[in-house]
Amino acid sequence: GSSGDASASATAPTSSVKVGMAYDQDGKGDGSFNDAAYAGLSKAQTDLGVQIKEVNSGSSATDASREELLTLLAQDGYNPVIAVGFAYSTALGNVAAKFPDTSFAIVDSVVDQPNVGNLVFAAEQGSYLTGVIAASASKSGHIGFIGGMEIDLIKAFEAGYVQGAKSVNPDITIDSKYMGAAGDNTAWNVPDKAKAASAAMIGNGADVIYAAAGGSGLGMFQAVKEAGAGHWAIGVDSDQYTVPALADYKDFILTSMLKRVDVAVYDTIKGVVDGAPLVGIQNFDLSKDGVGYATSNSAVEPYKAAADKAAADIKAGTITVNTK
Amino acid sequence: MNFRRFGISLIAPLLGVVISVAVTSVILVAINANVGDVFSSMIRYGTSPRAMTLILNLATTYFLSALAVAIGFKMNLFNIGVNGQYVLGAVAAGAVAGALTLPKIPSVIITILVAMVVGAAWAGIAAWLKVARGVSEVISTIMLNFIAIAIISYVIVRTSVGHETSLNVRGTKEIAESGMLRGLALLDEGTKIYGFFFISIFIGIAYWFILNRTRFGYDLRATGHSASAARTSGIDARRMTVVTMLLSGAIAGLVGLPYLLGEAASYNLNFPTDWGFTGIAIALLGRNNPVGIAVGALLWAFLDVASGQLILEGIPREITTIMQGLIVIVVVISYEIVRRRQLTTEQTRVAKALEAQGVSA
Amino acid sequence: MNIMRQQRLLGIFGVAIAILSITRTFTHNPDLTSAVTVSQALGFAVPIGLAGLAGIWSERAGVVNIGLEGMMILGTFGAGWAGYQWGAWAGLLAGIVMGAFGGLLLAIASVTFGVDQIIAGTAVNLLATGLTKFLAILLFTDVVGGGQAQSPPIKGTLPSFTIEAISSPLIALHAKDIFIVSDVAGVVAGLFFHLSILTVITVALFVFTAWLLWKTRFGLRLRSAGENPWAADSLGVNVNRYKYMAVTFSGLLAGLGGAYLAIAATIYRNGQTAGRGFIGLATMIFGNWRPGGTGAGAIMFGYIDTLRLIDSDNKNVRGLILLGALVLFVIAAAMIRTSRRATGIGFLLLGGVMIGGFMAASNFPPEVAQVAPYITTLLVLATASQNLRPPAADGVPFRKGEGH
Amino acid sequence: MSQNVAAVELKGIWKRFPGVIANSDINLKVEPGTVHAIVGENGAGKSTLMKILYGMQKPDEGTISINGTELSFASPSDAIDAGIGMVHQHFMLADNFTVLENIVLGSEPRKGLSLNFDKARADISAISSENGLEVDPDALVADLGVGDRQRIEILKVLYRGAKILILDEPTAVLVPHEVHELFDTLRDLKKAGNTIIFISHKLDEVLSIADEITVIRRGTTVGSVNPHTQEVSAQDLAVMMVGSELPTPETRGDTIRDEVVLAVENLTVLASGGKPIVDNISFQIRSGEILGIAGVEGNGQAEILDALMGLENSTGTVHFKKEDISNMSTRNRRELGIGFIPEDRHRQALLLTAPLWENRMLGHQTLAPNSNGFLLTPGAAKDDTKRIVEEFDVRTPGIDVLASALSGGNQQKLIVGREMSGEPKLLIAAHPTRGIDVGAQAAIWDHLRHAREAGLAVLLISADLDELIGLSDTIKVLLRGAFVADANPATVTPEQLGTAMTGAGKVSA
Ligand SMILES: Nc1ncnc2c1ncn2[C@@H]1O[C@H](COP(=O)(O)OP(=O)(O)OP(=O)(O)O)[C@@H](O)[C@H]1O
Ligand SMILES: Nc1ncnc2c1ncn2[C@@H]1O[C@H](COP(=O)(O)OP(=O)(O)OP(=O)(O)O)[C@@H](O)[C@H]1O
Ligand SMILES: [Mg+2]
Ligand SMILES: [Mg+2]
Repeated sequence: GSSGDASASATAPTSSVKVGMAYDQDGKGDGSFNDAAYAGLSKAQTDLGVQIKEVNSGSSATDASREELLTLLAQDGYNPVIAVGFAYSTALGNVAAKFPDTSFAIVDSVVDQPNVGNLVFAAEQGSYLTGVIAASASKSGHIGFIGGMEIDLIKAFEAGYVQGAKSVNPDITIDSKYMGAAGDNTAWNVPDKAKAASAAMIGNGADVIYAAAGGSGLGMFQAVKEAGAGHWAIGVDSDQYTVPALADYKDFILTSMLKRVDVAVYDTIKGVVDGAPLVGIQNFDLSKDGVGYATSNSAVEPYKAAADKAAADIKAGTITVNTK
Repeated sequence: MNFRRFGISLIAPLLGVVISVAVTSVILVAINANVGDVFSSMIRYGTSPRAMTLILNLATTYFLSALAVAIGFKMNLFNIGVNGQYVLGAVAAGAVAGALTLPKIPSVIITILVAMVVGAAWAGIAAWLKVARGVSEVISTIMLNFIAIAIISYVIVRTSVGHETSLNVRGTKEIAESGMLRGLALLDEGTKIYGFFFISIFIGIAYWFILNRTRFGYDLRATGHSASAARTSGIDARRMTVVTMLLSGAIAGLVGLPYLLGEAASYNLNFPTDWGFTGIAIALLGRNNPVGIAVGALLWAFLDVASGQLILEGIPREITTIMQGLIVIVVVISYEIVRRRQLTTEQTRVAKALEAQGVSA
Repeated sequence: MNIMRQQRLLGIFGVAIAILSITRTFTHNPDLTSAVTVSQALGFAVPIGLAGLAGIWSERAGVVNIGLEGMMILGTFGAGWAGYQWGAWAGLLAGIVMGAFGGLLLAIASVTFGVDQIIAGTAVNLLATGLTKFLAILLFTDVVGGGQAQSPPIKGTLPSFTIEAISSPLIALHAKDIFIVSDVAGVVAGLFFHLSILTVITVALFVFTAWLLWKTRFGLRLRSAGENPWAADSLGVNVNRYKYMAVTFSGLLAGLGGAYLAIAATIYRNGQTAGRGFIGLATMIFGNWRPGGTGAGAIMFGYIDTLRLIDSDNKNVRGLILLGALVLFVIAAAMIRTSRRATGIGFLLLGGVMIGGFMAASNFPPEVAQVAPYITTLLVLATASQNLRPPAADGVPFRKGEGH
Repeated sequence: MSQNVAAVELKGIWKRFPGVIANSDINLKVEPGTVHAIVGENGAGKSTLMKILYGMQKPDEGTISINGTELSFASPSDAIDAGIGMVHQHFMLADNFTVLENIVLGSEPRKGLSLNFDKARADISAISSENGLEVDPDALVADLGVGDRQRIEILKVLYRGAKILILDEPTAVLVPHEVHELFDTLRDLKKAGNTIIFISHKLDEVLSIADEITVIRRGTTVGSVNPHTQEVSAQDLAVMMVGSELPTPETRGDTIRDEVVLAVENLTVLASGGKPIVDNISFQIRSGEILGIAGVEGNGQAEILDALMGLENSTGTVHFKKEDISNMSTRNRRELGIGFIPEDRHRQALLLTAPLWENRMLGHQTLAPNSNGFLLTPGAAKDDTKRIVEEFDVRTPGIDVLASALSGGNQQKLIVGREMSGEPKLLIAAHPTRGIDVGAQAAIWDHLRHAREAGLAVLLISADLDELIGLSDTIKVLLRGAFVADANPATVTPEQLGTAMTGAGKVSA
């Protein structure tokens, strides 16, 4: 219930809504995807005064253990319950059916239940913009892409990026490399390998690299920083220019592809607080500002025009971005 | 006599649990948690019908994995490759079951056979390397684990075996309901005890029977007691190595099935890939004895399941991983101490008994 | 004797360069012998090599160390924890201490309590995984830049240097595409290009280990614990003390390997070791429990990994296949000459199949390169197991006063 | 130093192991500059006593004085410092080390931080030429034979400057000329002022080298004799060792039948180096016949047995009752009715960590009463184990105890009982009564006799020549893998047989 504490600040909003948030595997602190989700949660906590509970599924989680985690949250009255990551899809489907009065949301997947908001992102659209920026910023006509695990989700980033870059410079050379095959869970945790791959791209002439590789992305930042001025890194998910853990590299982070998981999470919570939960497929695309690019580094200024034009074309439907 | 030995062999696991609970309590105090509350809520939750069902289901997986390891241990073969064997087994089983459109019983039997054959074949490589080329199975199975993971991603990502089963999830084609073995809702109306739970009880009994009641089992145990004496007695060590490794691999091939047929319906890339290591730990806890392994698997599964409740109370779930690690290390050390003590007490006891009979040993 | 060994080593090096050069020329792929490749391969080889060296220490004293992975994990964690607070060197130190702690644990279980060594090692792996994950949650969650699965960034890095005077002209020479000459130039340049101080330390540790274990009193006694502890005991050598020292130092080296990973990544992450401890163990067996062979095994792993990762236009894997086939042919020739005909012919056939694959396809999935080192290890073990000479009492429990 | 200070004096030594008293109130005095022999049955406690003197084990009670000073040893290093060196019953050598490394281990010379290999090499050469113990310091021990290994063991001791040398059964594995060489070395060492403690089961050897002999029985010293001043025979020593007149393993009457049970032709076993260990031998054993093979250990008898059991690769043919079994597996041979009592009971014949009734099954697990071929029949096996325990007088509180809990003799009785059950047609036995007490020995002999009367064919190997002569119908002498002579058990004496075994003399056929 609302706080009866006399000393509570009068201005702080309070709400009886309890938000349960379930991360996959080891949880937040990755400086990108999970942290973006947390940012939205945290904003809701301050802005809307909701109570929060965060859990993670741990390693070697199964659908059963994920389902149990969500069930426990729902049982304890958490509403909405937000599952971060496509690994939760089966589990969430089952739990949502058992708790029809609770609102659920899932990031990056689609679950066909009336009480589930499916928060999907047009990552290819955002990546298209970074592709435009990368091609515009590249002096050498050679850019790179570093992927984490080689799965469709990440391939969409690559596809948009390539398409965007080619729209600026059809002859551009684009190197791309994944850190691990599908199923190889180490792919997100090997910055040393990402660094080697990025350094090799730089060695071959690439001067802008975009990484969508979770924790491995760090290696790309390192390689770009070592290559020195004239080389740029493009971050992913969060605005990595402002991520404290990456402060050392911020001068080299031209921009980041924003996958506004924070917005989606916040909107989901706000929907419940306002009594109008989001349900169905919520496609967070450019038109909804669900994806985009970061402008916190002023170095991106010269390329904004091109990027914004591309964004407008995509919104207008004159450009369709491929996911493959 | 046997009760005595049985009693002594209980000391080690109890000690393991007690010490790990003690150390965990210290850690909990250090992080300002209420020790009593934590343990009582773990137990309260762990004894609720739904949690018990989950524990039984998870324990089924662990039990099979530990049996696969244990059968090798029984003759001093270290099958570290259960991981590779079960993931390959599960992918193959998932692919075949996904393609089948048969009634339940034949479908499930074929699925099980496929998993066993694939697991055994993968283990067979290590067996061949050992008997024909003298390569230690410890290192070859570790290498084979890495190779298995690569094969699986190749198969699922680059061949027609892989399908997009839900948005962003790739796996084998979803198994039709007729091919599943979802089980029975005995304890909790919402959650089913996996069908494989019952099958694995049967496998446990078969394991016990084969080991203790068949000549093959005797040969296997004798080789474990003393390879040189076994050889002199006419046991063909190479053949035993191959057969045991194949058996171990066949059981390993089943490890993924309780979950695959009970729940997942498709082997996708979120499928856990480290149950083999858990199996090693549990085989150690259970001393390669099926009842011991069952208890160990239940304990392990209890800790895993209860960790979900802990995290809801703000306690990092990894505290249970520490407990598991501690239990294993304390138990293996105390088993060793107990074993030595047992030997000397038995020798002394025999000497005393004979003295009392008035004869000299 | 030493001259013969030197000649043999030179011979092997010569053949290797020739094979590399042929492959490079044939596939038009300068990556195979470029300075970047070599330098990166060395970098990847360091943690694997340290794990392998750690294995040598422990197993030479008769203790099978399957807990290397856990000790490395402890090393990564120590480096992350101390590194973010006090810098990279402190991280290195903490990683070493944590790794040594893992080693000590193995020593206590296996030496003092006589627990089966493989079992004890497995227990160390389990405990290390649980402990680091838990501590990460406890110590990193609320620190800026950290998270429950990773440490905040490690402050500073360890120095690395490029000797321009040597590397630049050689790199230029490599670009000239001259048979053999360019390849030697690339390889040599790689040694002076982005050379991390830790690579230097690692090489020094290999040399130091070779000297210490084979040329000193300490080494003789340590190895005697792995060859015949009963004999050593009967001559007044305190076997268990040497086992303790060896296994603890083994943990220390594995910890160093882990620390290297974390410091190179400037961060600790759960799961960062990605099985390198096990791979180190494989290189040790590959290297016949000796530093030279182990180092070579580690470099092979590093080289293949590098080629896979720097492969922006997907031709390295194909190059690797040709390379592997040529190596097989050379080995097959040597085997057929030394009357191991059957295996030799088997290798010849395998090489032929690989050449066929090379001709038939222009592109290979990255999984091929991913499994290459593991398959190579299996092949080496399958053909050389009879010639490998593990310490005679490796894995055998020793208890003072009891016979064998 | 005064003449009457003993080099070694042990007083009131006690040592207990779980279930066994290895040493009880042992007193031993060794004069300086003498060769002092210690004899006693297997398991009498000789090795234990020496390990105590060498600091490898701590006595429960008792004192050790070296050259008149009472000392206590925490480890072999203390004993080494006190000038004691020991050559163990089993070689204590690291095969993968060089001779040099094995010798200097534990007392390595140094140059700076490194081991000084040059000095070590020089020192070893000096000592070895001084004592006539030629070895190549850089050879790998794995490549050397037993004679060389024995020399290395002695060099190890001398290298440490030991003045008191303990040699625990150094001759067990040596061939006669090597024994002579060893004894020459020992005499030289004695002349140089060293004191030597020498253990052997070969009483004639003992009489030829020792200045004084101490007998140990059941863990305690029962007396000392000086062969220079007293008239003692090997027989006298044996009586002191076992505490009674030796029982005679006489077999009476001729039970040999016509049926040939085992026919061996041109049997050859090659050592790993390609040299024959068993060299083209042929023989036959008939139903009801005991064929004894006499030979010094290491002349190929173990390999003959292993080849006959299919445990060792061999060429030649073996027929069992007309059936060619040359290529049959060990298991099939056993199933035909061949019983086997191997040499090393702990390593080859027992599952020490399994209960007695499971040991009853070992080697017979494919047959009744242990199994019906596929399933075990534990009930029947247990009953039969009880029968063996009773018939063979295995002293145990029950059949559920672990085999390791029994004494060596009782373990052996169980093994003999097991191998004689199921009416075997052929028994292949190595040292069937080694290390077991006199009463049990007689019982086993009785069993063998009865079985022989019932038609059992036996191939017998025994280091106990009285046993061999007493039981055998025919004796063949084996030397370097080949039969060199036949002996008639009715007329041959142990002395003659012993001489023939060393190749030094002929025996009447
Ligand atoms: N190192 C040891 N550790 C534990 N128990 C031992 C050891 N050595 C012997 N024993 C035990 O002592 C008993 C007698 O064994 P041992 O082999 O010494 O008998 P033995 O009469 O001396 O015969 P032999 O020397 O011919 O084998 C057995 O119970 C055996 O298990
Ligand atoms: N470490 C041990 N633990 C238990 N029992 C032991 C141990 N060592 C020796 N024994 C037992 O002590 C007794 C004396 O053994 P010891 O080896 O001293 O006999 P021995 O006289 O040297 O015999 P052998 O002639 O066979 O060498 C035997 O019963 C043996 O089994
Ligand atoms: Mg003995
Ligand atoms: Mg002895």
